Amino acid sequence: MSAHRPEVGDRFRRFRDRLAAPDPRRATPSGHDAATSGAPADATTGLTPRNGSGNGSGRQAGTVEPDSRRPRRRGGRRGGGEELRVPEATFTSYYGRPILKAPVWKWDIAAYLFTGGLAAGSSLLAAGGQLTGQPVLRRAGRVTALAAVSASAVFLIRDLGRPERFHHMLRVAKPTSPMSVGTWILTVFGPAAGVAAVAEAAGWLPRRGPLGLVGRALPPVGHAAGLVAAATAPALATYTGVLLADTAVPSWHEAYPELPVIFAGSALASGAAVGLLAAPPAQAGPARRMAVAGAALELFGAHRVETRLGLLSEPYRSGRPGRLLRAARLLTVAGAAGALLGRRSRAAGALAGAALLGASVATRFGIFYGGVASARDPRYTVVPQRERVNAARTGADPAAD
Amino acid sequence: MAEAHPVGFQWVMEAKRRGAKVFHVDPRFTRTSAVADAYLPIRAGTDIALLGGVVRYILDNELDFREYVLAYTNAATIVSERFSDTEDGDGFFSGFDPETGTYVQDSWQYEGNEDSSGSGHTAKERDSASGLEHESHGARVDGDTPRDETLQHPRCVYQILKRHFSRYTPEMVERVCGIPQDKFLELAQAWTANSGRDRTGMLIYSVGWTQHSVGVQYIRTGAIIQLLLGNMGRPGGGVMALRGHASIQGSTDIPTLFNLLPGYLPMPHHADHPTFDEWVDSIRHPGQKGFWGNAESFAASLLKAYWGDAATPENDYCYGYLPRLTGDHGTYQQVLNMIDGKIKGYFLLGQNPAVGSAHGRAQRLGMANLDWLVVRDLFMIESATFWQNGPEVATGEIVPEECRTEVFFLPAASHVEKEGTFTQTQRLLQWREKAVEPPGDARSELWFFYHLGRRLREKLAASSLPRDRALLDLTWDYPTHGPREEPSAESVLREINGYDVTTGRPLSSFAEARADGSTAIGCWIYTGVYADGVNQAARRKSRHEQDWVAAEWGWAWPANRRILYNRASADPDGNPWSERKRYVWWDAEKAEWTGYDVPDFEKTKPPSYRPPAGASGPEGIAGDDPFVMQGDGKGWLYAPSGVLDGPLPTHYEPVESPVRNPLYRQQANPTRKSYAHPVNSVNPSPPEEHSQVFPYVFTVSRLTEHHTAGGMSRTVRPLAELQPEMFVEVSPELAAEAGLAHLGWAHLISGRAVIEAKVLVTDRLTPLRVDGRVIHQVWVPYHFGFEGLVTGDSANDLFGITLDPNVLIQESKIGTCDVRSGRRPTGKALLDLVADYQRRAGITPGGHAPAVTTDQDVEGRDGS
Amino acid sequence: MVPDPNSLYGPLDPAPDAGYEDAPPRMGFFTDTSVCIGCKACEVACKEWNGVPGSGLDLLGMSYDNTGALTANSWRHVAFIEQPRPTGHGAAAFAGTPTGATVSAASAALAAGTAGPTGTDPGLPPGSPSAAARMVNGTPTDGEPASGGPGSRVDVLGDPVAAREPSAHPTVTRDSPTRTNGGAGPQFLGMPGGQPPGRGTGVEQRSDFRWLMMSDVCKHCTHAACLDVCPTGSLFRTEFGTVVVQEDICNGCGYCISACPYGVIDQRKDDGRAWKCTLCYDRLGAGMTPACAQACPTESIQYGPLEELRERAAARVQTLQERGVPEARLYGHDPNDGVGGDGAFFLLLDEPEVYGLPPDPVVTTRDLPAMWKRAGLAALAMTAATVAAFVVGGSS
Amino acid sequence: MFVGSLAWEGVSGMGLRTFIEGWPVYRQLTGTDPLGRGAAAKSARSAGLTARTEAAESVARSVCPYCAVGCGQRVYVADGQVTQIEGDPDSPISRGRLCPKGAASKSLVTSPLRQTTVRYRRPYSTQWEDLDLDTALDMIADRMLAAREQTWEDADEQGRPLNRTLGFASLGGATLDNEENYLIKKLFTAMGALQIENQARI
Repeated sequence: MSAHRPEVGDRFRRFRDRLAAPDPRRATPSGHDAATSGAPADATTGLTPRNGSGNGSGRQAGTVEPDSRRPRRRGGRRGGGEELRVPEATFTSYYGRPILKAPVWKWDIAAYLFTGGLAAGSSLLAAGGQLTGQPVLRRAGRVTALAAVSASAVFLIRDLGRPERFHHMLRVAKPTSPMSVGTWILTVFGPAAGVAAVAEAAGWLPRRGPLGLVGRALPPVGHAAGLVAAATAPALATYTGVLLADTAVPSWHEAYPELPVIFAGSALASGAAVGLLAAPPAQAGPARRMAVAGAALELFGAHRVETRLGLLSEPYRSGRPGRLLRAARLLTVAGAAGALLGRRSRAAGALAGAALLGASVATRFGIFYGGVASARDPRYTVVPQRERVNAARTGADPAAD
Repeated sequence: MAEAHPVGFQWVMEAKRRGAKVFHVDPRFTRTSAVADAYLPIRAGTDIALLGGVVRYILDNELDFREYVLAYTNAATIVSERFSDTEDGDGFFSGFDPETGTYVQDSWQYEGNEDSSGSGHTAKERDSASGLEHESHGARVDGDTPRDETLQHPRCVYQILKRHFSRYTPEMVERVCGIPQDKFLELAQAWTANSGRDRTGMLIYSVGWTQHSVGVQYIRTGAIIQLLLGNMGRPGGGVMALRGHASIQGSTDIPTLFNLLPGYLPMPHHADHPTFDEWVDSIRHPGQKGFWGNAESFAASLLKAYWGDAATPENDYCYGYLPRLTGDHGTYQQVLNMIDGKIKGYFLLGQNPAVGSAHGRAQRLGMANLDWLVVRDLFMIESATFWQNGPEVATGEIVPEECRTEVFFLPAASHVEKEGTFTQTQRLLQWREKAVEPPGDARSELWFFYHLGRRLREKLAASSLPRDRALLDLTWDYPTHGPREEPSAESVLREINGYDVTTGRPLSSFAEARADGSTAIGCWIYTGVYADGVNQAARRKSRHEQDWVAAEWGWAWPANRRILYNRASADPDGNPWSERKRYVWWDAEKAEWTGYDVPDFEKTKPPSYRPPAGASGPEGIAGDDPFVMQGDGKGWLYAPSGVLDGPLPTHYEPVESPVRNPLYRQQANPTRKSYAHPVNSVNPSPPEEHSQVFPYVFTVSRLTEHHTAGGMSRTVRPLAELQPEMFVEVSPELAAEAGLAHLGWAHLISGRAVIEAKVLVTDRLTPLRVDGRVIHQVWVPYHFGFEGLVTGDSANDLFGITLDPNVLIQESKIGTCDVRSGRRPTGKALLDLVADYQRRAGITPGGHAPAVTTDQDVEGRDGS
Repeated sequence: MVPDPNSLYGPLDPAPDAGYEDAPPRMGFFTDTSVCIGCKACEVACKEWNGVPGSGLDLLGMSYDNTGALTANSWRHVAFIEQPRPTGHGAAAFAGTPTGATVSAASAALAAGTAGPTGTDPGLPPGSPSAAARMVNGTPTDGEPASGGPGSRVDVLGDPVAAREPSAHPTVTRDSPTRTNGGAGPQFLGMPGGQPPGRGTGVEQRSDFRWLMMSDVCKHCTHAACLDVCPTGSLFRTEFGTVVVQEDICNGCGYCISACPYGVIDQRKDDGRAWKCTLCYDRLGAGMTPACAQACPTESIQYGPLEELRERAAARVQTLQERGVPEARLYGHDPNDGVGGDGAFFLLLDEPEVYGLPPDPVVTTRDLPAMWKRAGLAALAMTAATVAAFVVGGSS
Repeated sequence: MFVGSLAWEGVSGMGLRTFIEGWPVYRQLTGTDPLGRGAAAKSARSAGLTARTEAAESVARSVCPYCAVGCGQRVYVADGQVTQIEGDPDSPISRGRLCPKGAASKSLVTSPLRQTTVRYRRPYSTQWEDLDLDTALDMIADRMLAAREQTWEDADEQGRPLNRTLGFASLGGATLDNEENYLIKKLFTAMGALQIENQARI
């Protein structure tokens, strides 16, 4: 990206911080809007706060849409009336209608984010187990990977408007389309994970006869397939970050540096969780370390998107996404702690694993719905862009103040 | 115009692009206002006051195009000393007969012509809507009327005009119309500054001007301005009616109207026209100048076209077959007669009066009291289902099981399923080719009426009754084609055009019409449309391949002339007024008129021609008299006859108005046509009591997205979804006063009905300050009814029936009402609500407002 | 063939970039809202030609807009904005009439809550009333001093700087806090407050008014995110430089919908596929004008080679500004903007967001290389973490 | 899977080589469109797309049926069906443009709500029934003659001819052709029917 591109989020955060300083709790409901409506101009030009309609509209906005009214007025669409932590910025739009079309993806895409990550994480776990000779981890990883990648396929196809045309995904290979890239990753990963998992069935096959031959051939084939799956797994886990970020959805797009990190961490943690659940404490050492690493990445990334993006962090902190991400944080911390502290207890390990899986689910859904919320409210589209335009018009770089 | 005629409006935008200034005067801020340079909100029904203000502005500042006015209008003509003006009569001209509520026009005549009034007593003419025949046919005017070319004579038209409009000051415009003075002055300045030798201005109107009890006079006022400014007969000038239906002009030229025969020949009146000669003489006024002198040829040729071989000079071309008027047989009289059980059958041909006509309840009640009703339409419209789904069924006024009317619904062919000509708003005939066969039982009207006529004739074939001769002798032998035996529209067009009876050769000009029975012409003004046996209306030479007049696209009556009276585009000597506005001029070298258009003048009559004494007909028109249909060849600033409610326009309040006429003690048009019928009523207006029961003014008009009564738009999904619900537009101020909420419900109550609508509270409407009072106006679209994809109450239900005296068109652009929040009651409660309002307003069934109000209380009013 | 260095961002001729050798000139729309009369012929003509299904029969109360937005079932959308603001030329519409406070803001706020079942997803969800109310003021702009610079066309209120002569009528002073929103506060429920009409002090009177109309359409971006993210190649660039959904390919994955920075493309519920303006690709191939542009009575929608349209548009803006319409500005014309310029661009009379357009859209794929880089780093970290997890601790 | 993905393009059964060459990924790799944005992604349907007006069997020059501006229309027909109605660019009146109503003309004439059969409502009935067109015509003719007979007026009290019936009336004509109005007026006048009106009075 070009160096001179203004950092919308940063600028807004600083602006907000400065704004919040004298009156962090927004004492008067009628004041906050006026302050915000004038503020962009202050921030960009240093002029005195605008008078006239600016103040007027501020008052009006305050009267028109007090926060307490929001839930009723907007129905349940925005996920409840939790108080916003960022004062509403004055912005304009066409009858307040969203400028963007919110993602039409349903919950199954959020679920896929989880299962895809789980598949990736668990196939890494399996490969680790495979290479370090820990069959419990290997088997659990491989089976989970197949189950997760199968579920992923179901979720992905289910979500299509025309499910019977799912194979059209294979018409093209477009590096510009994370979904196309993902398709091809899944095309490699899926069969590999499948073969690797099937190879686990070798032990159940009769020793003799044609099936015996298969049984003998399976382990090496599974070995190779497991490595192929593991090799593509990191891509599978992280491309979904790009999948969300490569959209016009404001809170997804601006979070593009973090999303792959969060998703990588979340995938690692969920894969590790499988190990924690499947393996006795004695064999779960790698899983514990994976869990901690994953949790660290996830927590770091999630913290960044919740704080770095200024206005665009807001959807991640409010409403349902906020609750989900807070739950994810708690579960992640609990899971990581459990993994570290519960070295001796199978139950503790399993609990930690469950917590991490739950955390991963919550993270994915939180990120998913946070983005959706940002697309539904024109404020998140207009305000950052308007700031950018105003900055360009005045020639000032507000980020440099 | 942008609302109702968007494609025509492209030319306004084109003009604007080239720097023209667009003014828009409307009670509400419309799509037109949005792109106009100036918007003037006006109180509905006060246009004459506004235009009168412009006339006064022109005259006071001597901004008229004097050379044009002197030469081409009757400004210099001296009017009888018996004439007295509204200035002296408190709203009345001389000659009013309170008994009949009409004028005797003798005193309005030019000096020396007092006894040759075209109409004399006008009561009869009002009933038969025939007053205007004298305007279009020209009043009897002697060859030499006294004139004062200095315009100083106190009784010359110019001075009368000046006196008449002297009280239409900017202050008065503001008082009456609610238009601020500076805005008015801006309009007047722009209009006058853009007229003259080098520039012309155009005036465009539509039913916003016609649907009033003073509608004709609205247009008269516009015409006076355009004549004063020299904007008539010149390119970029004129008074243009934007008509609302594909061939409404055609259905006026070839009239499906009770008072006319094709080519504006009057339907004979039983008392005035017992014989052919009397009928013809009433049109041509023997001895009179102008082109109506040839009326006998047109009349004889029409009868010849109707009755062919049976029509001979000896039997006056079967003149005796024509039915005779005895009075008012107009559509509203018909409806009242239906309610009274006097009419048995009714045809509706692509028309939906249950929604589209004033007083919808009367329309539906009338139809419910017929023996039979034939509806021919594309869709199942409200007028076909009133007995089943109409609002009166809900109120119990119509009970299907008790409703006698036998209803035939016959599907009609659409415009692409038949061929024929439409005449559009500029008199241009355009032939439509047939694209596909109509579906199922759908048939064209041509098919229906041809075969109906055939069948009627078959059924009567053995009749020996004299009354059946007219039908049996009728020429009714049009060739048909195809398995459905569709009559040939071209053969009908050929008959309309006219032909030489002996050779069958199509005529090429109405100048070829003869009164000796050798020519048959279905509509003389259309002669030439089939010249040389070629369907001229089918011409489609691309605009890219011809000049801007585009004379080879379609065919305009008369004689493919695109601008009427275009002789006026040249000065009296025959030279263009200016190079910029050159259009038709005298080519001295070739000794003929030439130009871009077909000259509206005898081609070789030089500008210097002066008629010999006693000349009549076209011969009597001088070489510098451009208005060749007029008896004096002049444009009439002052109409000595022809207009029943006055020789000059006068502001009268609408019949239903919340305010007292600020100009005269006479409140409303004293000559308006009222019907004292129990179903009809008029809300009280000052000086009557109780006018405050209906404190608000409502006006109706079209939306771009819908067409008239909605039969062709509420049934069409891509249109229905663009305006899916009935609504009422109110100003914020009225919303506050009446407690209305945006997108909430309101109901509007008049003395006739109550309708409900969703509310749009919008800044586009404004209250007006009128004579010191604040007047609120609301606007409703009239497109909605109870059938179709989208439905709603019909705005026209609110109106009563009061007509303009000249043309019997109803006042349906303005009425008074009350506006209340919430939905209307239903069932009997609805009737109770209306009854309650009637009681409070003192409305008695069949009662109507007094015609004359000069003897009423005049308190709080000046100008008397 | 190596992709153009500006393949993802910056000025680009998109057709050659998409593999068309000898591509015809890039075709597009210039929509001049200053001559739009809001007749909606474009909406209907589009539906007739393209067989677009109905989009709901709901009165939205958004002035005369009952379409609400561009959706899969409305490929043209005419926006209507009522504003108690000066027109920049001509007289104040309601000067001298006994008006009270304006209601445009309150009505807009109420209309924001209307639902419009369009048969599409996400279609037309309800909006934010406060943002709707602000629409009538125009957008607060950068507040640059009126003294100079190219950005000084509008003052801090977004009003034209070229103030009209004070009217003889009691119009309202420019900085009156109640001028443009006067009664909007208490009148939120559509019950305009304020004083009885005609008895106001003058300050509450509304006099200025303008009614903006704009026919919106797919922008056919130079850098079309919808196209680039489409995983099936259903969305493709035509030889005319336009962006078209191939209905035989689309499988309804919905990615394009999230990617479009203008909120244009949308999904049909009963059909599952994504639909939008094709710029009448079939007609273009036959040398015909797109249906909307052909129908447009006032030449508000102009169709032609983009280069030519841009010149025409620049001239039009100049003309308007000379004629006292300083608020006229172009939108989407600049090849250096965030999407490399639009194939369908506009002349607007207010800030873009007033019309429901994003003020400064940037194609998401501009950052795609950086995104892939971050994903790669994250993947590496993931691999490293796994390796470490198994290697560092050894087998415990 | 690739085969499946290409099946919709209508190339199945044409051999593997054709499949591969028709596969957009192959075209991406070998052609001028490596990013799969345009040429490579174009489907067979898109490649074969033409304006349906091109395929029309006939084009009728017509006029818009709504208001009186008289905008030129071209009516495109294929298989006996109207496939498109749009403005006629040759028209000096409309220059090819149409308003929303005119632009909806195809929907008007092809509307599923259009009535295409005769419907009949008996006196006192609560419903419609079907009726043969020919029968309807005959019934109407009978009723006209009966009404005319019942209400015929030969002359006024003074013996002046009237030659008329006020027993039935007609409303409509402004949306009809001149030729139709001519026949309506001619027939009704010959029957002595005076009460013929249309929208021009309204």
